[in-house]
Amino acid sequence: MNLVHILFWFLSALTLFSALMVILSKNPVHSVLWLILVFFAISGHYVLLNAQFLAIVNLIVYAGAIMVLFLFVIMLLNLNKETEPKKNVWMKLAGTIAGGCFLISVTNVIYNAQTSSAELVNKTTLMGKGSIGLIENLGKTLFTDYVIPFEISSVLFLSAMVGAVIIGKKK
Amino acid sequence: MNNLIYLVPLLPLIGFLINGLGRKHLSKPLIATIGSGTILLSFIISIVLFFDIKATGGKVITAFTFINADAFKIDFSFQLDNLSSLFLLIITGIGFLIHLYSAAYMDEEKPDHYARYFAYLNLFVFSMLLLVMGANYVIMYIGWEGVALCSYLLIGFWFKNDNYNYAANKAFIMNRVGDLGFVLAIFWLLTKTGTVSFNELFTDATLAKLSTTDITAITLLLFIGGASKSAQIPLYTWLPDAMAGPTPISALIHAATMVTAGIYMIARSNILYSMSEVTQHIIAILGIATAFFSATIAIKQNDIKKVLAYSTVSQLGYMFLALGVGAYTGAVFHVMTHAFFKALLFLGAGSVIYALHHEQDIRNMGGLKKKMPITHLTFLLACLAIAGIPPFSGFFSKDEILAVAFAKNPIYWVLGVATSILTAFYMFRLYATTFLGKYRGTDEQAKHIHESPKTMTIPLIILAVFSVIAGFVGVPTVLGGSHQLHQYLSPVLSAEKVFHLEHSTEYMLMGITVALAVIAIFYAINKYSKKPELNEPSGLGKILANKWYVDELYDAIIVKPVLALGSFLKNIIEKSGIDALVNNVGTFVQYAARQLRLVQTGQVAGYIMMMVLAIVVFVLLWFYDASILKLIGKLFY
Amino acid sequence: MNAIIISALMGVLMMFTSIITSNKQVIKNVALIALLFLLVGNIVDTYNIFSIKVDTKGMLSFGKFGLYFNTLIIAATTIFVLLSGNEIVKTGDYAADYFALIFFVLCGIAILSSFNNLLMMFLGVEIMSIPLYILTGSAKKNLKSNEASLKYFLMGAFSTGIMLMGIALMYGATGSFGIQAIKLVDNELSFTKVMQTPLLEVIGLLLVYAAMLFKVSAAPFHFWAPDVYDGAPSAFASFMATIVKAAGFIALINLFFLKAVELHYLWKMVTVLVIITTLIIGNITAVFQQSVKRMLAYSSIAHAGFMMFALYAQNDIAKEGILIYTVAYSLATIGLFAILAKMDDYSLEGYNGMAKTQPLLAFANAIFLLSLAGIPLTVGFFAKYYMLAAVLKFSGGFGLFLTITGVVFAAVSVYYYFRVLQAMYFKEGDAKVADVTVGFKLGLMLCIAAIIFFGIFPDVLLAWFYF
Amino acid sequence: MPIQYYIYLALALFCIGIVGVLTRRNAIIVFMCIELMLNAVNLLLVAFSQMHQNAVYATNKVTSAGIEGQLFVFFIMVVAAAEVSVGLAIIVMLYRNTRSVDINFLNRLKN
Amino acid sequence: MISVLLILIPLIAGILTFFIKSNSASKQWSVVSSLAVLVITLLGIFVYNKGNYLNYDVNWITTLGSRFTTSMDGMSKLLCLLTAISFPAIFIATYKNEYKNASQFYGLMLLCQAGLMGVFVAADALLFYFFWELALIPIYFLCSTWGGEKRIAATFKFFVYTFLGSLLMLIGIIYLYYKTPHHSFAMTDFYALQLSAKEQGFVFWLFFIAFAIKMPIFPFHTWQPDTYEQSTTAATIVLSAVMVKMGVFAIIRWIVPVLPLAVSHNASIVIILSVTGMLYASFIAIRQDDIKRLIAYSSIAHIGLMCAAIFAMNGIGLKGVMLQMFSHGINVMGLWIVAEAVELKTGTRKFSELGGLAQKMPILAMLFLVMILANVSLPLTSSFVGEFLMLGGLFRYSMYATAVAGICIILVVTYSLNMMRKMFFGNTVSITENVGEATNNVQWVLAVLAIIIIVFGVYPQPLIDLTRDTVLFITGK
Repeated sequence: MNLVHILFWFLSALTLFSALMVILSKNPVHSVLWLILVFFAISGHYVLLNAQFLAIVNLIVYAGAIMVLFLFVIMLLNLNKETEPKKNVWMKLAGTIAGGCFLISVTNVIYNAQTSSAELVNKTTLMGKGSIGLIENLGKTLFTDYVIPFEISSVLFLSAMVGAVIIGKKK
Repeated sequence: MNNLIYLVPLLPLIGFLINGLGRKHLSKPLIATIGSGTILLSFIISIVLFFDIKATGGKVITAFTFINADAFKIDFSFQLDNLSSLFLLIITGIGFLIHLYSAAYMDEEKPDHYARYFAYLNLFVFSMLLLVMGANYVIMYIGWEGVALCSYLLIGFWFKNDNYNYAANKAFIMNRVGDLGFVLAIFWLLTKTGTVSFNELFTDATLAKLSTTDITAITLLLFIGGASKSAQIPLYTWLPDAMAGPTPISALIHAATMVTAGIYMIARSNILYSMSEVTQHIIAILGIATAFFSATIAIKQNDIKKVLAYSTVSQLGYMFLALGVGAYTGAVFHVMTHAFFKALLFLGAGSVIYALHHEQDIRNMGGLKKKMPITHLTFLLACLAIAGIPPFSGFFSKDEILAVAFAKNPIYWVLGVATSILTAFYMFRLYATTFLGKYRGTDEQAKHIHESPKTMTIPLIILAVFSVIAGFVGVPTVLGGSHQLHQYLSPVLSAEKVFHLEHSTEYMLMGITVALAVIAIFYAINKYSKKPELNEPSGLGKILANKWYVDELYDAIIVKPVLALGSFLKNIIEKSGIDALVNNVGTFVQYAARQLRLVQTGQVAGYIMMMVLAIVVFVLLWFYDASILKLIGKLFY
Repeated sequence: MNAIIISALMGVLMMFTSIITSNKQVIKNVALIALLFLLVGNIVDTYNIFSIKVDTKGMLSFGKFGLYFNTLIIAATTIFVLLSGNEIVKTGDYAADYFALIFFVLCGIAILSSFNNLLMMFLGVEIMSIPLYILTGSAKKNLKSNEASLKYFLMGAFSTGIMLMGIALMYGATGSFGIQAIKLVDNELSFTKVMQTPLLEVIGLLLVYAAMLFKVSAAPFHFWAPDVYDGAPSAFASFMATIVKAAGFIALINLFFLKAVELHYLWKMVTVLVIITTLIIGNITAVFQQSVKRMLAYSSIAHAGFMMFALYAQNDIAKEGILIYTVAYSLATIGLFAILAKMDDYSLEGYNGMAKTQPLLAFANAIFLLSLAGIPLTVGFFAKYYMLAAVLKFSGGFGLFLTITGVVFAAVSVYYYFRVLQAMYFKEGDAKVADVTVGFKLGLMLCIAAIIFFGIFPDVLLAWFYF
Repeated sequence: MPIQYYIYLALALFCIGIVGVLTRRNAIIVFMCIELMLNAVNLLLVAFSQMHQNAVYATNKVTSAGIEGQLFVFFIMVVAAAEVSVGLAIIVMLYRNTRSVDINFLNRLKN
Repeated sequence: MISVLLILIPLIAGILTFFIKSNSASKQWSVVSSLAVLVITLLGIFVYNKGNYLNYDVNWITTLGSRFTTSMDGMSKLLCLLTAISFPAIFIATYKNEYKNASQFYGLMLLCQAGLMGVFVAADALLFYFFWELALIPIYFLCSTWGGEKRIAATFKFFVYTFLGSLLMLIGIIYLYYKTPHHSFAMTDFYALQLSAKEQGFVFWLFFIAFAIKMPIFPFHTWQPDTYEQSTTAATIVLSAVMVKMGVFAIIRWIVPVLPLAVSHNASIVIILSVTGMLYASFIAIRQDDIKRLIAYSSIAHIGLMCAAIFAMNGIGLKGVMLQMFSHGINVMGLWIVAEAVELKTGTRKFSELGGLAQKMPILAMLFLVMILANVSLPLTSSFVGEFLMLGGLFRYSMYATAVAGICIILVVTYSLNMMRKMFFGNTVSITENVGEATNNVQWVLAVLAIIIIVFGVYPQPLIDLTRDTVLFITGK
């Protein structure tokens, strides 16, 4: 077990634990903070996977921008208390079971994929090597092969912008 | 000559149309003239045709193709031969007399009803002529139903009275039972032989296509038709009820002509019937049973027309007995003589009823002998004729039947004689109660009693003459005659069975019959002329007076169950069954709609959970239940 | 490519219109002109008269089918704006922006009709969806509208997550986002073979399928639809229920009608299940609705069930069928919603006696309802006809069973459509309808004429996109 | 690393997100859980990207195989950002009207 | 060409009628148009009765392989004649009735006529389906707009029922369409199909259920009494005199020649159903107290026999069926007109509340009697010939079925005469005390119908000859 493995397991555990804490925390602010931790952990994974640029972007966009926005809204709406009333236990249980079912059924399929159909045998990720995660390569591809989606996503932003304005304005 | 044949049925039809359409505009005398005149013309033509046929033999003429559909080729054609021309004479002759009689009898009716009456009557004659002139079973069937219709219309002529309407319905419905048999027989014949025309059917080649079973079935089915029309057990109950119609109708339709249609039909099919022993036995047994059974009922009836009605049923039973034992000529002979004397009886009764202002209960009559001499005399002659007293016509025809019955099976004869005795008894009971003794009505009523007008009495006289002499066309060899009728009909009734009885036996049989009848007559006159039976009968008498409760029995075993079934189907099966099933589908959909609506809880978490679960189900279906899917798939592939 | 570019540009144009003028009628008219421009732009593209050529690196491919579909969608939108334009501008203070969003939606639809790559599909779906979240919530003071908006948004975002997971798994299996890379190897049914299919890909596809089923509101992913259509302003509800739904189908068809995707027997099984559930839920639940608007929402689910027939059939007839279904369904539903928006009372009782107070509107409603019910002489019949024909083309399998189920529920659908008809024509009442302009009436007549004309001479339509 | 580790990890994260969506009633938290799901996808995509890279890396060190996976992550982030802006706007709007962000109270529309 | 005119005239006239404001003008307009159709029908049958005059063929939906093909064979002619007679008869007989929104009423009636004519002349399955529905929609509106209290629910049941049936038929049509070599809907192509017994089996049921609902055959009949009872008589006449014949017609036209194997295979089931239905309906009819319901059940019984006779599959039965379609149409039309006249005069349809009408309306009574007699298939009415041939045909298939069917001959008399008795005979009651004779229009129409009944009862051969080509074709197959 080398460092990569140790880091992988550590980050995985951290991710899952933080994620669990996101949904278990009573206080929304805590949830946000736990979520930010998740993002950090995932960024760690990205670094392990040699996707450095994404790791940075993830931190900037998600942990930096998006989560701050969340925090901001929570503060704005004054929800930073443990105000959430008790949700029906049965609903919680049912929700957990449904999610669990999903997890089990899908992972079981994946498990099958590696055992009976041998689809995933010997498929490993390249750790810490390769250059596709570099900003240079990504940028080149983005502005050559992926220029169309890139341009088109501007429409998306436009509409989101318009929308946010329409919805967000007080009147 | 051929065109004359068309005229025979056509004239009554024209009369029907004129009277029917012009009923608002024609005067009564004109109506009567048209009504009777057309029949008279038909009668005259019938006479001409009769002699023509006698000279040249039978013929078939085709008016047009009635139905020509694949294997069904049915011509609208008439067959005029010895048998049918004889019937033509009876129908138009007696028909004319009854028209004449009706002119006076129905005088009280308003002109439009008067016209309606004559129109119906003409239509009846037309139908009856179709029936006997038809050259195939289908045309016969047309007439067959036509007479049933006219019978229905005329029984219910006074439609304000609901009982009459019931009787009319009953007559039609019971006739329909027979019609079903008839029509099935037609199909059977058509299916097996491809023809229903008499000439083609009654050839050896065609008959060879029929197996014994076929013949038995066909003859039995036809017999059902005959039995319903001619009021045989078990389909006779309509006839007594049919007396609801005006009395001339009873005379014409329910005594002289229509009810003999069954006999005519079987006589016409004699070749078929002779080929089936089974059917013949059944006919004979049912015939004699009817004869005896209805005679017993007649004993205790108090309605003058009811007595005659049961008497008619009884006499028809005789005729069927004759048919059953193969004495077709005898049957036709009796039809003929019966037509005269029974028409006479009814008309006489009508005369009485007319005189007594629609009083029909003999218990309220009596002593009419002096007030209505012509009616009385003619009625007496008719009674003697029906009782079988020589030399009146009834004697000859009845004797012939009894003789053949004896030859076939003495039991038939015994019952026949018993019936004959009963006949004599009840006829003279009727006679005595009506004409002899003292008048039992009020004096006021008595003053108004008078003999009927000429238009009524003349037919009575003519019929009386025929009742007396008609028998002489069939004087048997044993009495020195040559039985002209037999000779005349032999070309048509080729399947006639000839029995040879010892002359001594025949004499003996005649003697016994006549003697017993005479005793019965005297007993009856003696018993009833002085002290008529006015009280309600009891014991057996009550049962007889109530007609053995057959109507009640039918009501219980047929009418009520049918109605109950109808109600059951209507109220239970239709409403709570099929309709409810259909409606329940709707209700279920609505119920399901209300329940399914509740799934839409408005809770986002719930919705999402459903989505997640659906995905889980998809995944499971896909990956883990291939074998189950295979199974389901097999069902649809 | 024309449609994508022009619609995006027109969207921007609309945004600027609000700066120039605040007159709502002008805005509406500008939007109409822009739509016509877009329509023309797309048509010239269809016939290769003038088309902007951009190297899309295989991410988009413009086939006739997609272009025809765009034309129909844009035409339907034009009619929608024609009929409901006044309702749109009345919804809130941002008339021009609403139109801008509609154009962005059209842009998304244009992408969906031509994507060749899962990334483009994802973007298309999002470009289409995000404006819709906003439009749903555009009646800002209306709590129902707010609620609908949030529900739609949360569930939409969730389904996006599902779709992305699917795409990721597919990517893992194939190493590409191109849809040509999708391959399901085996057509035959056997347990071992099922297990040998590329499982990651299959499960990915299943997840994408589920997410797209959400967009077309097929059961059991339909739950958002009644609530959202009910809560959204009528005009936008009609837009979502018709045009957007059809776009969902176009995406599904693009995804699943590939020659390479010899879709699996089991896949059909899943589809049959979805179809039947959709038909049952859509039709049965609609039966008891008291609000016509909500009834129409359920009816739109039911129609999704019918349109799913095309997915089952996966043949050319199905493609044509989807087109004609889009026309039939959109025309009728847009019309119904347009009239509905003029009503005071959305409940069934509100329609009582409409035939007397507003004969033309009642007649139009009747024709729309008959068309939705699939009665001949209306184009709705041919829509249903095509769906049945598509499934029956390769008889066997569940085809017959499916079609019979379909028609049984079509008969059920008559039940709720005709309740409206009965209310309008056979019941006494005093239906209150806001004043309608001559233009509105003309628009309705245009719709009626189109429905009946295409219903009698569908050849005009069919010959056009017969391929 | 074997790819299935990443798959399991991503799925687990994804399912935690789902469970969160299903169990929480605060709209913002629900939304955050959705973001969690998206991040799971991102992680998975990057992992797959590296897996595809790995398949050719041994023979071609400068290959860009698998790069589309990472680019896709970009776009997901873009969309997520857009969604967040719209979503939060909606939540704020709702809060203004109802003084609550509890999705359990979103039941005016039902049946 | 004539076949197209038969559709176009009522169609155009009907559409135009909607725009006529005046009630009386719309009445006159529709009478004129329907008489024009009658004249053209007669011309088509007697004068221009050769193929080119009657047939028409033009491109319609090329892409689907459907053509606007119409043709008229004997059976079509017979039914077109029936349709052509019935509409003027209805219009004239009910001329005095004032309908609310008369122009709509007459417009819908004429549209309905167009649909009916179309059904009878269509020689293309899709076209047939179109007209099948075109006939249904107007009648739905007719029945729902004008009529009794519960009309909406009743006619709705009718509509959903028939609509479901026709959709099933549509599946069948599409299925057959794909079996034709060049994917067409042409009748001739359908006739040329050679399907396996299994395929024929389920296509048969798809078609049969549609037609069985329309006819209606037990147990699909429950819509009928309710609808007849609740709708206005004019609509009822269209329904029962002509529209139910669509089902019978369609079986002969679209099932029998296309799916011969299935027909012979399923004949016994269908015949058992039909005959059961006959008995069932007859028994229920005995217990009915409502004129309209009684006629409805009676009609079910008659139609049952027609259906059974078709499935006996022989020329005799088929000819009988075609004849009976015509004569039952005429006959039942007469019955309805009387029912309407009586209801109009007395305000009730319950015959237990009536009585003695024969005194008050003697002419109507006579004419009704003719109708009743035709209803019981008395010889020398045209129904007799039809029924005789049908029973004869059925007899060749099964004696027992015929015998059971024959029981209905008895039952039909029972309830028909009972109705006659209760309504017209007996003494007058308070309701009927002051009733006058029916209008002249009613009398004239009934008289004409009675003449038709009797003329074709005495001389049915022209009608039988008319059906020859159709039957020859079917039996030849």
